[in-house]
Amino acid sequence: MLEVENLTVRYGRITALAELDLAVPEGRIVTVLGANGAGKSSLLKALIGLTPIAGGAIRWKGEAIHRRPASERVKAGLALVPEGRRILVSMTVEDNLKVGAYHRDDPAQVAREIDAIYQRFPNLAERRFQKASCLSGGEQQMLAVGRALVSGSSLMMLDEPSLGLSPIIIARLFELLVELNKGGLALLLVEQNTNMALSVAHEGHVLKLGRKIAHGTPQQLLADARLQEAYLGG
Amino acid sequence: MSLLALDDVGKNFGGLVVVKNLSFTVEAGQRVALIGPNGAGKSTVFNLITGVYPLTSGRVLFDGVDITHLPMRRRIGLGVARSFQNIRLMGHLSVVENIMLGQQPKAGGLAALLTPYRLMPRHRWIEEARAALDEAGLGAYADLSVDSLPYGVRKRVDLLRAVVANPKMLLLDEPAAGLNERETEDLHDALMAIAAKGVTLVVVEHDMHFVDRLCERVVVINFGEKIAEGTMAEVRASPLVREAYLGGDATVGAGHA
Amino acid sequence: MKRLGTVSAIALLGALAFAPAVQAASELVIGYSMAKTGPYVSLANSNEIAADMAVDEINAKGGVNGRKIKLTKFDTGGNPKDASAAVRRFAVDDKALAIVGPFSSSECRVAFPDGERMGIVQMSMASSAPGLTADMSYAFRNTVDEGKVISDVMETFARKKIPSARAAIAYGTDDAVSKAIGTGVLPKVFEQYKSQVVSTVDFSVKAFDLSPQASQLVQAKPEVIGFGAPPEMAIKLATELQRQGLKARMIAGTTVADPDLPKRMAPAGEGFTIGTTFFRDLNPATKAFSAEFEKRAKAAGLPRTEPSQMDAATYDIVLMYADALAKTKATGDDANLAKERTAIRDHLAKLKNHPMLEGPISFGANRDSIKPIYILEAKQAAWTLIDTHEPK
Amino acid sequence: MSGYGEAILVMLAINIVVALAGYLPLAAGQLNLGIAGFMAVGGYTSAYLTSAYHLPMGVGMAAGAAAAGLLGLLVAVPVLRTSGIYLALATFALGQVIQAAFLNIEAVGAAAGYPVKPYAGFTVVLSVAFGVLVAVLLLSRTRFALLLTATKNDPLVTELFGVDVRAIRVAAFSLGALIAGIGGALYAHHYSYLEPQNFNIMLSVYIALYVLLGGTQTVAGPIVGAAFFTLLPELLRAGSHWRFVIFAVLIILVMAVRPEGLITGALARRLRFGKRREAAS
Amino acid sequence: MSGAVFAQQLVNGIMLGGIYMLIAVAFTLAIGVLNFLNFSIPGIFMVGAIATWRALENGWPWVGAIAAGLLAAGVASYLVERFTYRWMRGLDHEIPLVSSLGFLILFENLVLIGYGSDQQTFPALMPDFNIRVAGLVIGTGQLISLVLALVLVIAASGLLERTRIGRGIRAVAENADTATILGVEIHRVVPALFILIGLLSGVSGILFAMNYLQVSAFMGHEIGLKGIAAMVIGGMGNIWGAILGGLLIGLIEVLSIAFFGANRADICVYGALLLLLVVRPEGLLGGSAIVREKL
Repeated sequence: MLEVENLTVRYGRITALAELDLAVPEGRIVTVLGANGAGKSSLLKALIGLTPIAGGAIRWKGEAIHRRPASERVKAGLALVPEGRRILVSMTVEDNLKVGAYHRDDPAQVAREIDAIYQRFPNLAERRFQKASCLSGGEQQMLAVGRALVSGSSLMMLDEPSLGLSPIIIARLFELLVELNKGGLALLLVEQNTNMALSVAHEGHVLKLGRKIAHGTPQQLLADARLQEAYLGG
Repeated sequence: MSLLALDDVGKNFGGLVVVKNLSFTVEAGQRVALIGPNGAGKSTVFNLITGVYPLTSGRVLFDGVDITHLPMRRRIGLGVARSFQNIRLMGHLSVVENIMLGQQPKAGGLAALLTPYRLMPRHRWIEEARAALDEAGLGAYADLSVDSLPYGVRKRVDLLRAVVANPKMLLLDEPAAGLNERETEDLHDALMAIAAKGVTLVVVEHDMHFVDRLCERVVVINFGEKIAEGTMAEVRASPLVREAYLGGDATVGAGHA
Repeated sequence: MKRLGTVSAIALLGALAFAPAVQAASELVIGYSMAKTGPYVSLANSNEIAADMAVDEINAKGGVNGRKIKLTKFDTGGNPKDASAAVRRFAVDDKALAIVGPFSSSECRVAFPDGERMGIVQMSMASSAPGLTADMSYAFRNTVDEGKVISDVMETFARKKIPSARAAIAYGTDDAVSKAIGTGVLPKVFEQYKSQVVSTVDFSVKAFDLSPQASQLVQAKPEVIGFGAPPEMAIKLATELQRQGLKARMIAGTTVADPDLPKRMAPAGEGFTIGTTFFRDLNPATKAFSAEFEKRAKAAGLPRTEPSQMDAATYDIVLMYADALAKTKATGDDANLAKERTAIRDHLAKLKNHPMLEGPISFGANRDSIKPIYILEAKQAAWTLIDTHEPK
Repeated sequence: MSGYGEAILVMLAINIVVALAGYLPLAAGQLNLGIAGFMAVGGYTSAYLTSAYHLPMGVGMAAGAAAAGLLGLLVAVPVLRTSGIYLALATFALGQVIQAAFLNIEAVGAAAGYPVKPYAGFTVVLSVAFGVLVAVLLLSRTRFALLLTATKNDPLVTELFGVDVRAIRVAAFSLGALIAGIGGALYAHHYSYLEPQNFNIMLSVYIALYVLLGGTQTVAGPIVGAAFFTLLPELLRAGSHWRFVIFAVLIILVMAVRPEGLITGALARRLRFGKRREAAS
Repeated sequence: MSGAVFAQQLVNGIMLGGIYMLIAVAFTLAIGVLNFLNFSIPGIFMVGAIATWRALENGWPWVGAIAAGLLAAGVASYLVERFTYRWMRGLDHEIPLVSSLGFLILFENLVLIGYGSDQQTFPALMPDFNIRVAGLVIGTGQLISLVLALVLVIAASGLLERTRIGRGIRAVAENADTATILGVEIHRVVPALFILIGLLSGVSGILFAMNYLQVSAFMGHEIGLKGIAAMVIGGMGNIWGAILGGLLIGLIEVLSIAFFGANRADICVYGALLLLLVVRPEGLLGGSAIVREKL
């Protein structure tokens, strides 16, 4: 469904990502692992269109989209849950969800989906008309996921969703991700929380300093010394 | 007496607890790493030590002085200097001028403030700054705008700017992030040289290999709490640390600790 | 880039510093400081037509002392600093014998001391702030004291028995002329004519909303309102008074002498009475002047084609200069320039009842002109002459 | 030199002084939209002391500068609690209040204006302006200037190098006010007449434009900006009333092409460094 | 001052406040969403009024003339976006400010060349356009503009609160990057906002002309400065704050003229602004303005 070929991203003279190949097939969970500065966030920003790419190609359902603006990519079915969640704290919970559905022209269906999200997350329903700034970290993460859901995406990309969350909330979050995936949603999961990510993913890639150093199934990667090296050093 | 002591330090942002009951000490001349997963509160600890944020609870002592309520600039005057995670060089100043900003804690005084040093090409500030750049092998960049420098060079200038203040303690926020292996190696050597002059180093870093080689002692925090302390080997062996980094029950990478 | 900048800046300065100081020796040069841009443009840019008309007439008759008159012009934009630059250019570079203008009181305040230092006559066609020419000798104004004008209006009211027992004062507080009329002139005139001042209101001359002032006037119910401010404010106050339902006659001096005013404030301005120094239908000369002016104004595409009091004053200033040049036998030669400029001053200062377009003109102790005052009343969107006061 | 040329040079000199007054706070990142107010304080103080008490003009000017600087210091402390756009608006309000205050002070003529007796001619104005320029140039060679730039660039990091950023800001603001006072005094004594209406918001705005258009990173910036605003309308005089239209279009274009101003620090450095490299080779 | 006159003065103040509101809202939208102190707003205000006046002079019907005025204001505002904000997004906040001033000078001088500096008489919609109740005179035009101002502001606020583009604008206001990844088209939302700002300024200018029966090249100056004061007093970026600020400035101005004279009105109005900025920079209704940056 999503194919990335030879992708290179540079900031000025710094190469954040070098010649990366990666694919997310329909309905699968793919995880990208690596320490800080490995280029994971740059990958997601390039995919959604926030960062221009310096080389390579991004194909979505067979079509090259790397020259399209972010808004069109979202419309085509890509959604990003950014690092740090980036909730719009000056807006209400409900408005955050509605902005998530910004490009959609079927308000009735959107309203139904928002109701479904409230059923799934009763905490959000309680605070639907309050400013999002009053949500806890876990609730904000749920809202960010909910916001990506109502965009009607078929691929959800998550950037470090477990960051700053307590273990219980992380566990709940991953349960949710698995459930969403069973409903047919493909996931591209960028994580430092390696074990958690590998426990849900179908396959994983390990990045170090912008380059892919390992790729395989979770079992293969867990057995691979290069994974631990990427985190805790030699 | 320890050079730096954090005593039961806590920090909340609104309702969010970022640092909780954190205590650790750093002895003069030591090289200590502060590590932990992303979002664990490491940079916040630096900001609490330098006074960017006020503490919610607890105390910070530096060189025997309680600095908990001192304004930022006074703490710097006592001998604390730091580098920045996202390099914070002054884009409107040249490289040598950035270094001269680093001299500020020891320049002092109204007369120093109003000396038209730029009309005196032999002025000791300029000489010193250039000498420091030359020594670091950055002399060729002295008169360029920092915006035009490659990333690695900017990182080194950022570090050098903190060093020229002659601090007693240097706080380094991810000094190796984004550097390639060669540059990381150079950085290691440079930091060892600084430490050899008696400067205490406190490092926040994700590159564990780098930390292992540089630091004698490691403090690990997660969710703002200290979860382990000791040598790198001791810390690696801690199940709490493995869980913090790798999540779940740590069954990863047998034999590598 | 920087060096380029420096070089071009120096070149530019050079060009400015040694700007045209050349003219044909056979001409007599008069400077004209005009406000063709800036805040006074619509009052001041028609002055140029009157000045050109005067020069054309003089030169058509063979000029003065066998030489043609040449008007050299400088646009001050109504800015005092530029008015000062204009004096310097006329006096030093253009070797002018005298200067027409500047226009506004603010410009005169700055330009008059310059002219005094350089020893060259200036004569303003519009400035009417009190006391501007005191302590000077080269500064002239072809305008009359507002106290005299407004007193003449009240005189006419007394003669014609127009009710004026209850009076009010409305004036602009942040403009020198307006404030002088409101705080100095009007109280004195009303006292002189036994009118009781029942209310005094002030406003900023930049204000657009005069409702609070109008409300105060409505409460005081005056029969006559003495007004001191530019014409725009007269329109605003008249409109607002009508809105709040007060019927009182407004009176004013030359500050509002705009030929189009009755049209612009109709119907609110009915009965508005002013004193001015020019009326187009006074006699054959003024009619001929107005016709020619109208032709030229139309050709120039100006929005207003009827000559104003300032246009007539400008025309007369040029003619007075021509007369002075002739009487003092001015040559415009460099060697005699200072002497000839002073001779012009002395000649003008002695003028008594000199017949001009506006009527007989004399200069008083402070070199402000003394001339007839025409009392005009707004009736059905036009000025009508109701009285004339010859100078005593 | 021609009379017109002298007049333009005087205008340029005064404009450079007030541009420098706007430059000092802007170099520290403060947009002062009340410069005209400080000019008024300097001008009126000097005019009053020399006219009412017959003090020598030099003393009057110094007193005017001191008065403006002192007022700057007094307002800097509360006003500099705000920053960015809030500071710009606070100084805008301050300028309006000062102008309105002078409209109410009868001792200096209120709305009628105030004639000023001692006359500062071409030489005096140019010498004083030159003195101010030299002083600012010297200042720009000091560590104070370095800290100004650093404060604007990144106040937090500057503070982390032991700098009392607030003191630097207050000093920059007050020094700017003091120089504005000198500019006001020069205006008063050269043009021999003051009226509150001269010192309106548009004057402050234009002064800010001088600096922003020229560039806030070097002393050359405000000078080039002041020259641009003083000389360009004169050069465009031939175009009569179109000149301000052309002028406005140029402002828009210059800001679009060089948003950091005509002269930037990087440009100045490149020139200097370029020269050194040429010399070395 | 008698009770009746005081009541009339209160009415005068509220009506004047109604005039300030719309322009304060235009300023507040530019500041709140784009952090842009848009000095071209007084120019756009003037362009709207002048275009309407020209159209009426040329014999257009009222509806057509007003439409022409709005069109001109919208186009003018779009030009400002195109040549200032779009080129300079993300630079120091003073920079688009300079360019917007350039546009103010441009608009004013173009009108000056076309129609002179004279204040031009704007035709009255009807001869006596006033309501007289219990001795109070209430200008119908002003009342309409007050009501219309409230309606327009409620509509604008509704637009921001309830519509898709409104949510997009608010999302951009809070964080342009986040808005982008949510699929908001910044390159459409921002021009749309500028056109909205232009229309509000234009309506304000036209209502002003209908009330005070005058237009001129510099008509935007005084009202623009007061509009900025109103915006700040209410709280920058807060639409309801602009309404409150507009009313307060109107009342302060009228009452200080009535009690202390016109001379002191500016001291009162701008003194209040200065005091507020020192004591409570975020304004009466604004949220906390100063957020410490993150290292």
